[in-house]
Amino acid sequence: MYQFNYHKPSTLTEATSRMVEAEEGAYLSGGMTLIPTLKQRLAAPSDVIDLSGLPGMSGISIDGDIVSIGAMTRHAEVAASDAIPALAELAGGIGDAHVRNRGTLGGSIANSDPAADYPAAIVALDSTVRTSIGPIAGGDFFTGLFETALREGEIVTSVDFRIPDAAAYEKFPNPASRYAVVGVMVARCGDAVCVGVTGAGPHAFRATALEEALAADFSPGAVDGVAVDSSDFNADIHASAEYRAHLVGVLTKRAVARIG
Amino acid sequence: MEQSGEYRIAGPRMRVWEALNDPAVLVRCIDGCRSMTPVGDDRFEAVVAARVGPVKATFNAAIALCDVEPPERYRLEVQVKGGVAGFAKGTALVELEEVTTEETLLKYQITGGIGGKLAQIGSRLVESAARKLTASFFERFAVDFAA
Amino acid sequence: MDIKVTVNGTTHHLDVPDNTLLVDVLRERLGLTGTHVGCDTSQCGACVVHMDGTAVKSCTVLAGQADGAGVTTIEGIGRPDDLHPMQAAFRENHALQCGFCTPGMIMSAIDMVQKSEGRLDEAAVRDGLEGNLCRCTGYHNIVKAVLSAQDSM
Amino acid sequence: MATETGIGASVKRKEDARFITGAGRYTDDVGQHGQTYAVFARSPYARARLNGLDTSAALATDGVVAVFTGADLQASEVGDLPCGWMVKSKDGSDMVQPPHPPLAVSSVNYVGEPYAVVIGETLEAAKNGAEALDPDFEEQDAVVDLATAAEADQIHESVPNNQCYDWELGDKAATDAAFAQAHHVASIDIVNNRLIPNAIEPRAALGEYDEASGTYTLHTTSQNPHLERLVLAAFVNIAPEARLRVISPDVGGGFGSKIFVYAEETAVIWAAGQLRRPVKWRAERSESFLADAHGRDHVTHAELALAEDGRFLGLRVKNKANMGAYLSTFASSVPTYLYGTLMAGQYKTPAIYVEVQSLFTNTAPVDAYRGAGRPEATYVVERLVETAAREMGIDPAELRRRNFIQPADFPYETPVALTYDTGDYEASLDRALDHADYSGFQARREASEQGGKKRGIGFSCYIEACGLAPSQVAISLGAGVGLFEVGEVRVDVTGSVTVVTGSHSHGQSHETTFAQIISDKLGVPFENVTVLHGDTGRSDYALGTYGSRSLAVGGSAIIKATDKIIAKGKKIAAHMLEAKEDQVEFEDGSFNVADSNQSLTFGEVAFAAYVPANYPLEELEPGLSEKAFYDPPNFTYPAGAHICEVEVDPDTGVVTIEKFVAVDDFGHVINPMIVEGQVHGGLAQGIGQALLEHGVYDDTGQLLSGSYMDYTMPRADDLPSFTVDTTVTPCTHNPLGVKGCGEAGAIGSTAAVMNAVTDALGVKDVPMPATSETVWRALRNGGNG
Repeated sequence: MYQFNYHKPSTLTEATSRMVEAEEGAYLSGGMTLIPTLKQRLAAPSDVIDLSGLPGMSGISIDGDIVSIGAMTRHAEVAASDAIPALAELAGGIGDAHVRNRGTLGGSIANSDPAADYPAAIVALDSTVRTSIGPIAGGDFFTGLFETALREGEIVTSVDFRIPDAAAYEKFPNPASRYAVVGVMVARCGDAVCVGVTGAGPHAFRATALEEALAADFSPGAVDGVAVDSSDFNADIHASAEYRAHLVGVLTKRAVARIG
Repeated sequence: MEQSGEYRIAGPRMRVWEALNDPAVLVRCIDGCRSMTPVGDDRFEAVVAARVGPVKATFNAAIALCDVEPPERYRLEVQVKGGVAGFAKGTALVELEEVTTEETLLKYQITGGIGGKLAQIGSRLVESAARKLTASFFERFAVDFAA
Repeated sequence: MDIKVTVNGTTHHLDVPDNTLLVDVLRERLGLTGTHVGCDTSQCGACVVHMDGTAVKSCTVLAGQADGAGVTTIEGIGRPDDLHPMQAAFRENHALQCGFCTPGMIMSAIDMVQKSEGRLDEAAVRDGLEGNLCRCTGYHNIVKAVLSAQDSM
Repeated sequence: MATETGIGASVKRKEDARFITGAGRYTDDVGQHGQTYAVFARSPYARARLNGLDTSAALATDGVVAVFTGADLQASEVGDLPCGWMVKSKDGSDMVQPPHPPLAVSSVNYVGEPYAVVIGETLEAAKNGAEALDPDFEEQDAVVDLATAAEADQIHESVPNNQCYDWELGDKAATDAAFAQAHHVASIDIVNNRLIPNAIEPRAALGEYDEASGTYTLHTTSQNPHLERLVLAAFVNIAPEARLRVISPDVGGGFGSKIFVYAEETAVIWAAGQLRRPVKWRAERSESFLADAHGRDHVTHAELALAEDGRFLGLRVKNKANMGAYLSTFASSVPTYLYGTLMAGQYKTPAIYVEVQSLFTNTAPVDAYRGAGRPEATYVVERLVETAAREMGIDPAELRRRNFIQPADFPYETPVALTYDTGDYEASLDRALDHADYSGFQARREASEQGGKKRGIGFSCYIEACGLAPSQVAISLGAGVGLFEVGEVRVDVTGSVTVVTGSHSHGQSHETTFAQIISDKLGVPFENVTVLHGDTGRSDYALGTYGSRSLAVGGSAIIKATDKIIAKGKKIAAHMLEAKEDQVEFEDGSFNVADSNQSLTFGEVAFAAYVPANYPLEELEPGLSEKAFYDPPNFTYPAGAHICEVEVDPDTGVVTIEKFVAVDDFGHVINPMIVEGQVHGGLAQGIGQALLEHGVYDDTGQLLSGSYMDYTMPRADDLPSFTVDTTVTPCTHNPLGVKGCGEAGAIGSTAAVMNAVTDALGVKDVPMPATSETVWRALRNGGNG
């Protein structure tokens, strides 16, 4: 690691001003991506700003049909919560036990890794990302490969999820890293069906063609014959774009079957 | 890694060509490009701060224009030394077709690769990242040109 | 920067560079070399310790993040004549060969058993060991050891 | 003496007490006052000229102590890294060995090849210095594809066609004649995928130089410290052996990858001498991926000729083997003498002809990895036999049975240079079929089909030549060193025993197994036996651990030394009891005079050995310490039957191992618990090769599977619990009747898995690893793999 100054601010204002003051700042939440990157010397921030000292950033609360999860809430805590079972299942499948003990919701989505699990839920569940500046609709949050709607210095503080009538998350893990080769969250809210896909493209997205087919007929069979456009899908030594597109269909069917 | 594509740009071919040869335009259109300095005939040195997620590195790039046939085509050879991160290299064949006097079709074919630590630990991201950089360049170029 | 960590019950006030990792505090500053480093991408799990009662990869925790925390390492859970039940189960079931992954494996397994409230079956143990690589044992005996320690812990 | 701690007992390990409490002492745990830190600068290019290297900025970096380049080592007459096994081509010419300087001088030939080492007061300073180096690389086209490497650009000036050798074994004419008479010929084209060893402990080295005495001490992660010392002394020219001590303390797994002498420890020990300060290096995992010698990597065409009744008539194998960019320490022997010689397998194939072309590419050097050549040979033979069985409509177990070498045939001379001493292959197969419930397979397959899944079963009846020795054979085949082993038994004054072995334990449990042998033979309590290893300062020249040889060769040396102890003890006892030497017998830990009640305990004799009050010194020396060098007359031949049953999800291509049965014949077993553990680990690596692991280079020679993010290591949830059992036909030519068990799992299992996968899919071949996408594609392509 290169040298940097470590800060652990105790207020949101202090955190954002540290970032503004820094020559090049980096927020640290769980550190599951940032610390390995620093160790490889693939980033050289002048200042690392640890968000774990900020008050009120951690925990899960329910208000009516809204589940609010603090940005610093560890994956393990979400996995153990029964507020939204599909979300708990998703969180329980992230990385490994140690990653879940350290990694956070806010850190995961702010990073917008194309293969992270949480983004599937952000786009599939009617969610609102709350930040140091203001709310961002979950559907608008991911804008590109490792890119989000967050502005310079903006900090995710919590995410509100609307509790769906039913939802399920199906993941096809990368055999080596256990990131999602493809992850699909299917959620039903009344007549609406949302299909959030992660791992397949440069960022998480909703598969609208699948949603339309499932809105008309919520059954695994409805997925057959829906073409998944793989033109901008990721490809690596583990899975081609074509295979990823195929998995989107398979996992969607499985999620639908589990919802019943 | 190979990519190709085309963009329609509202403008006469000669003007598009000139823009594509203008370091000031290129600096604006290459994501993270901090400077581009001519170092000889059709040769430039650029400093680019590249960022892919948590990975941030500043690269020195040597750029050479080859087989220049104004205003139809050139080949851009880019060699990037990224220090500890490794290196990147690429060739872009850029061709301009006159659609009308006021519209130009820009076609590109890119081949490239990366090496060192970036390839070793980031192979899953190479394709997507390259696609993103390319798209970003031509989109910015189209916008910049229109402006 | 100054940090305070309580490791295996002893509190240490240390002045470390800001870019220090917890594993380096343990190995280099405190001489606790039972915690090992086997990779640089946070995957092998040889460096697992408990921080405030939870298993973490100490190669992916900054010293600053551990400031004020209680840390338990392999050296802190049992001695040769007074083994922790998980250590005893590893020995009893031949759940180690070269021993390099073993400290991290044992620390992970203890956390797993403590959090499972006795509900672990073979599949759950295999799933729970996802973050720990072993190249010697094929995991067969590690799984046996964890299941058997579940009854003795 | 059958006891709870003697031969045959599953004694709990002595080693465990330190490993489970964090008290193990691995190389990286060793530190010295005033030590400096080494960081290697490595090529990011697969092939480039190194036209210059500006070290000035690196030297000016804060905390940098020194920078050494390839040219510096050359100027100091540091020798090249040698390959220890000469292989000759068909035409009788010697293999071609390109120069292999520890640090590249004027060209680099694989990604990760070191070209400089930066020494810093801290690790961070050394890293900063390494980043400040300014090399002038001129990239060249890399040669990556093994299949076309012979026709590609020439990598090394001295190596035409990139060919190391073009080797053959067997009778070509007889084999061709056999094929001419064949009723059926089965053929396969297969690739044995490149593997990256990945011992969980990364390699490390700590070099020290003592100016006063001129001696060097190197702590390093070696499987054979004596060989390391020999190479550093004789080839690298560090210092004569007497002034060079190599210590391998606890070593965290090796699997072959830590047998070799590498650039890093060479540069570290040399630099320690230059700087007169300790120099420490520990590989980061990223470096291990690039610069540990890889394994396997063959492209093979093979054919089996069969008679109408399924008898094997002939086998023809044409293989290309990847050496990587340079010849690693034992690389040349792996695809030849450890491969071609195993092509008879367990079968009476009368005519065999094997050709192997070894080629250089711009990839990391390839050398022995768990099994070394024998897994590759087994993969050829057992995939081919299964293919033939399917093509001829004969049950695969039955086809093997028809061709097995029978117990009455031993000793059996194969057409490929080996003489098997003993075995009972049918016994292992029968036992394995029972465990696998082979007769119930069809019902299970139908059940799977009803659930929308595909199920397959696959066999592998492997044999290996191991217990690597004998020197006489090995040297006649090109080995540059002997392959014996040394054992020393020191009986202490109070009757406890210290054993010094030249074998090294890095997971194999020598401290326990060897103590069991001694306890059993001498009647000394198990806890009073201590086994020392891994230090050239403690034991005579020895050859270390590889090729499943520790017990068969190293254990036998100890037995030989123990026999000498008993003989000496008899002399002492005879003297003390005033009996004739030939009247003294040793049994259950006491020396007894025949036909009398006179008896001395082992402890009493030991004490007397060191208190020679009235010895006839001309005939009887004081002391009770003996050593022996053991060199066996033949290899040992463990063999066994592995059966794998898989289920395939056709929607995703995911393969799940439903059952894995391994029945192995290791001869006598000293500690069944430890032997089972060795098998488990081998199976995980063999299954890993079949389904998960792959060292992938892109076509420019960049390693794409260069971290645990992309190289799929088998994890706990990738593997099943294994069914492991043994049959016993004792080895006929070593005193313990043992054969060796370390590699069997990795040798036998891979073919069993792939035979099961191809059976489930109904295809002839699927390339390894059979990843989900590979399998999914094979299904979509309707059986053409």
